[in-house]
Amino acid sequence: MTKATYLEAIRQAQHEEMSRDPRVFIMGEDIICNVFGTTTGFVEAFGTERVRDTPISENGFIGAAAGASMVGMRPIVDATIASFLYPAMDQIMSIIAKSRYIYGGQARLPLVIRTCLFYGNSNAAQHSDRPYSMFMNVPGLKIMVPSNAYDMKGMLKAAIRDDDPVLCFEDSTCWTSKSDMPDDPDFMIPLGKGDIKREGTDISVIAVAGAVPLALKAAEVLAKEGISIEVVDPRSLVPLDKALILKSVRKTGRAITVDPAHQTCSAASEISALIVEQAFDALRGPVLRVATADTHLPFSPAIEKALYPTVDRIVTAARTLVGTARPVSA
Amino acid sequence: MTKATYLEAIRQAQHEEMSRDPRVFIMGEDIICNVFGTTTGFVEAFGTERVRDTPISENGFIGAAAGASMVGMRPIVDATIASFLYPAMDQIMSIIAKSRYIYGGQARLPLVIRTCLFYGNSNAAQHSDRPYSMFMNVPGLKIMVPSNAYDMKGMLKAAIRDDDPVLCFEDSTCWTSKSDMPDDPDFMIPLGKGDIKREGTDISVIAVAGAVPLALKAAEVLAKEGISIEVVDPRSLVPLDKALILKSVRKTGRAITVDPAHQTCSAASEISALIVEQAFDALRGPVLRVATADTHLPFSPAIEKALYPTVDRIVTAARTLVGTARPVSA
Amino acid sequence: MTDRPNDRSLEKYRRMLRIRHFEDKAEAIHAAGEIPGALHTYAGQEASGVGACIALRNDDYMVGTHRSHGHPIAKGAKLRPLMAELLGKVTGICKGKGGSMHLSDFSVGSLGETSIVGSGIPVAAGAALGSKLQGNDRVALCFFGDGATNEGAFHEGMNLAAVWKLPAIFVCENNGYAVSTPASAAVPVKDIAERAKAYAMPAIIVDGQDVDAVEAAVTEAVERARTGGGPTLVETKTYRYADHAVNMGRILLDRGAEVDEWRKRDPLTLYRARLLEAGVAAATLDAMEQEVADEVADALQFARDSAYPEQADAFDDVFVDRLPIPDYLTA
Amino acid sequence: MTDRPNDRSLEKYRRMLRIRHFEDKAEAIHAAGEIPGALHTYAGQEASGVGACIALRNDDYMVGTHRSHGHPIAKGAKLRPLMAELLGKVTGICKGKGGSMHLSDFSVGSLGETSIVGSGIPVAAGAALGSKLQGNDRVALCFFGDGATNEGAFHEGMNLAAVWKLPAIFVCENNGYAVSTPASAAVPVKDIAERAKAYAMPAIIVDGQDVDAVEAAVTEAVERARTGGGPTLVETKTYRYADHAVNMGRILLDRGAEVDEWRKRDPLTLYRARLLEAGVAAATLDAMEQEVADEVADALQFARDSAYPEQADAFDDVFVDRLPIPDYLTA
Ligand SMILES: Cc1ncc(C[n+]2csc(CCOP(=O)(O)OP(=O)(O)O)c2C)c(N)n1
Ligand SMILES: Cc1ncc(C[n+]2csc(CCOP(=O)(O)OP(=O)(O)O)c2C)c(N)n1
Ligand SMILES: [Mg+2]
Ligand SMILES: [Mg+2]
Repeated sequence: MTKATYLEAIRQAQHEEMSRDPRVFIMGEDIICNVFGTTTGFVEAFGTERVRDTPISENGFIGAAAGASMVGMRPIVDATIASFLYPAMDQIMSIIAKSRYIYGGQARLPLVIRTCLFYGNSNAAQHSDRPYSMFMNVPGLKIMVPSNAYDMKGMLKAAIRDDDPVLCFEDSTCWTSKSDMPDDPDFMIPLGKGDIKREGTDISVIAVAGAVPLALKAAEVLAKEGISIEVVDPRSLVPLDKALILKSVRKTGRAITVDPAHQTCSAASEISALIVEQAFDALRGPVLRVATADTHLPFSPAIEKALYPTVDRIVTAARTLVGTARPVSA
Repeated sequence: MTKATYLEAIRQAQHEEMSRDPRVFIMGEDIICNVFGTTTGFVEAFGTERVRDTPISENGFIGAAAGASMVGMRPIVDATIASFLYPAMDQIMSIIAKSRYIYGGQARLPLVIRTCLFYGNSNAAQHSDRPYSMFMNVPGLKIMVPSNAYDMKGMLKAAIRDDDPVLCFEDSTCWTSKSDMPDDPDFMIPLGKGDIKREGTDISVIAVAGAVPLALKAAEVLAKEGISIEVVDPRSLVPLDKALILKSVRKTGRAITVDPAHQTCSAASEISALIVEQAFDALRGPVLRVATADTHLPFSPAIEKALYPTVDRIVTAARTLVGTARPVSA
Repeated sequence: MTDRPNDRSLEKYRRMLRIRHFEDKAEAIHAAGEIPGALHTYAGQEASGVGACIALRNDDYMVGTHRSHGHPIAKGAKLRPLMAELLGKVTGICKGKGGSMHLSDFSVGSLGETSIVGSGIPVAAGAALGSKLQGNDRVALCFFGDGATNEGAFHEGMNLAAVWKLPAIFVCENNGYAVSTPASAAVPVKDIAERAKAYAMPAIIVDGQDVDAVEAAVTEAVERARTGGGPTLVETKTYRYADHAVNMGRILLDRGAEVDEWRKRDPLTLYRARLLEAGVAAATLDAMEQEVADEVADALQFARDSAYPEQADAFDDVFVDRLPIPDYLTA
Repeated sequence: MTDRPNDRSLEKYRRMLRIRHFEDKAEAIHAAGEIPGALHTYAGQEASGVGACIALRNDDYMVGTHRSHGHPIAKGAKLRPLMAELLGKVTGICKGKGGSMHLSDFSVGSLGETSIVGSGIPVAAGAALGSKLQGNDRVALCFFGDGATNEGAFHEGMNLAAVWKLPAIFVCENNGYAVSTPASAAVPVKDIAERAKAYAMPAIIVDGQDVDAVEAAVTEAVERARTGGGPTLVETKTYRYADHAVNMGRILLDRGAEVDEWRKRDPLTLYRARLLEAGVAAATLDAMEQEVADEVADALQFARDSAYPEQADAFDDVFVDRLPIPDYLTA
């Protein structure tokens, strides 16, 4: 057991799986120079055939990952920043999500597209997208949104071994957070299994990606006020661990969904809709959403930060829900 | 007052606005040959400069619409089928939705992107997308989903005169439905104003696009059983007439959201989440969703049709909600 | 070219016949309502598909388009599962989920016929990359139309193949039109082959009505690819007889006498004449035609006798594991 | 070329100086934490931007990239709103919403500096289409890098401009790298200019360190565009001195002595020598340099004195009408 950061967990998962399985290779823009540190030492270990810098052509190389996967390879694509998935949307939506289906199961597409949720650091609207919900609306793509290094490593290893396409969204606000790492080379966390990150009895807070650490901090604040928060981390959005979410809400009777994405048509909205549809009888109050305001993310740090979910906003929502709303502490 | 179909309404709206304003022009693939009948006679009326066939390059010509709009033109893009928006996602998401914002209001992008929701007719998964919800998740795009010819004409004219970018989703299941058309050349329905398509007292059915006619039929069936349905048609998804939806639900105390799109992260989910968040106190039961099953649309008509919302499914949901569930009639 | 008619020549003729007969039948039953959805026929372009695919090994890869009937047949696919697919039957090559635009038979190396214009090109580059990484010598061939070369996917796929020297062959079937838009109105170069220069890629222009010529051109490209020389763009100048899709209620584009002009150079007629000239007996060819007609009739019978998929099948093949079926479909 | 130094020559030098000084200051205060986010500097490429923009009329259009400081200054933008933007102030050219990657000043015809690689190219084609439809003679010039030419957006924008003969000028600033990736590893042709052949578009290769040469090349292209002759691709061979972005904590790519080699052909040094040679007094140039330094100091002071935007401003400029502000921000 040694500690590792979220970024290091990505590196380890990739390194271990590339060592284990020669069909696994990685490609993306500037991964040899290794901008974020998730491929350190890879060229030395695996050579430039299996560690490939690509031309700037997201639709081209993500489509090439699809083709390579169809003939027995297991590509990992590093698509850097989630906003760069838009140019590749055609291959993701029409080819990767649908090929297995339209060909009646003749194709398998074991590939992983990794990309980072790059927000909160004055990179302005064109670089700050958190677009996982749009991929949830189309069947055929598994989607993981781990919130800590441990989950990242276990899930990414599972994703690389998965026979279906997986989108891995890496929250940059979690990059430096650390976990203890198991030594087991087969350590894996299956996609589709959520995790109770903290048990509680009064309110279920279902939080996505970088919102999980915020929810945990909010839970601490609220504990001091006698409000007991259960923090539910779905970890993957497709498949979604509906049973875990519903069980928690049935226990607490109250729910808040927290999501760093824009609120409208977010994962938070989907989970709210699920709860009211399937656990209405257990609900003691509205399902509140704490998500990013439906405006673009501005460059100026003076006005960017407050648009995202914060500990305070979760605390306020929780107090409202248990009927103890008070002025928010600064 | 003369009757016109939904497709004819599109043609009329475009024709009137192009006649009225020389800045309006239209482009798209094969619009001169006029595949669906929405540009009949346009070349004769407006010439090939203003009625332009494009190379097959959705990102290119949708981006060109953005550029043309920035210099004072008012382009209408006919993007044929909604699945063809994916190749253009980069321009739609990063340029069209965000340019006004990232340049601090220096840009205006008065453009309309029209595209059809082409489903239910054995065109298989790559041609059957109904992807409006993914555009709802990104600020900066107005989105209209009219359900009848009257709304189509009034809203499309408003969209063409709007100074913001508008996506117009045209439900192919509504193509042949007819409405009486006002003669007023300035007949317009503002985006952001929903419509009560039928008043009722027991359940609010909030239906999107082609689901509205289904909801109206279901309401008739249910009326015979003494269940009174209010059919709410938001007509545009951005801006969304939240006040109208919430008012209806506060009146009836029950809600069903109906949407031809895949259920997960759909407009139906968003509206459910809105209702449970803001009208929980008025709710007498769960908010049910009737949407398309979260699988791809298969070619075979034997198994495609049942995946979409149907009158029966709405009827069943309504009966469940009022606690009178009975076997569904065939 | 075919001085001594051999099995290979006859096989080319047989595959072209198969495509033609298969589609004639499909068009007829589509008109009668037996095939749902749109039907984009390949009639007129058979030499392009067959000439290209015959230059491939069985284990080479091929990726195609919405105009998907000709390519898999050219690559050697059996007709029964293709016809069953058109009818939406569970015995179809795609279990009835793909239909007319997706007649892809993976068992013959056909990795997809995709109905989004241009979208097969990156996929083919990726299959070629797979071969390269696996160190085998399989090549990947991709068909697409003139219209598709205007898509960004074309550019990115070509560029990737060129910069990585992938074993890929890009076959542009230039039939002069994209739906109703003439290539001259959408492609600023006279020959699509010019576009290879943007990637320092060799290019060959070939008469797409001459199956031997196409075979020769593609063979050259395949050899280059197989021996590490990288990709080639092959432009086949060809023509589709029918409107963009058949039985649409109206004709999208009236091409007038042009169609008749092209019919004079029908690939099957041309090749039959060449075979006869080379000494093949007319009776041999007639018999072959009858065999093919029987094959098609058999395929149709098979398709008609087959069952439709069950509702639950709609939830299979999204992922490797079947999805749960929603309550409303089980109740 | 500049036999008789005129106002125009001096203006070119002034604009290059403005870019250099503006960025030197920006880099320093970025290092000190006064500018948030990433800073992509243009130092080394000034002759490319200024030579191209000086060939335009004031009312012509220009579209740029993430490397956005040089282009608007070259087109004539005032420095105060640009510097204020870098600091995220409400007086910034984008009201603090865009930042370093988006220093676009619409008042000088700059229609966007976009940080998604390649995405400006279709926009520029569209602006050119606007001119054509309006029947005016404004042209649209688009800057982009070598790396951007691998994007589908490049292909589609170029194709559209070519097939519609739009009044557009595409200026590829080939600085040899995309982040850490050398052009040779991503672009299979030696010269980007080759790519124009795919669109039957004329192309010019020019020394990007020589502002007069760039001006001449772009002037030729502008004249063609303005008189209905359609688009041109101009490739400026240039170099950026800094790493992809500055102050990143580590160097992404060590280019060794290459940087020093290029510095020997610094565009400002070269042009100063040419002006001196042509008879301009050193004192004139020194005075100009001082003026520019003062301008930059003034711009920084202005930026520092300016207020940050208010939270409510985050909801303005999504649409023409301001959005409502959510409760949690008003409470
Ligand atoms: C991305 C995309 N845009 C538009 C269409 C509609 N469409 C289908 S086929 C076609 C024409 C294709 O022309 P070409 O590539 O020349 O192939 P051909 O049909 O001539 O074989 C078009 C525009 C599509 N399927 N996909
Ligand atoms: C679509 C997209 N992919 C990747 C990036 C990340 N990125 C920013 S600049 C850049 C390199 C651009 O290279 P080039 O076009 O040569 O311009 P230069 O930076 O050299 O001026 C990359 C890869 C991006 N911003 N957008
Ligand atoms: Mg064609
Ligand atoms: Mg560069």
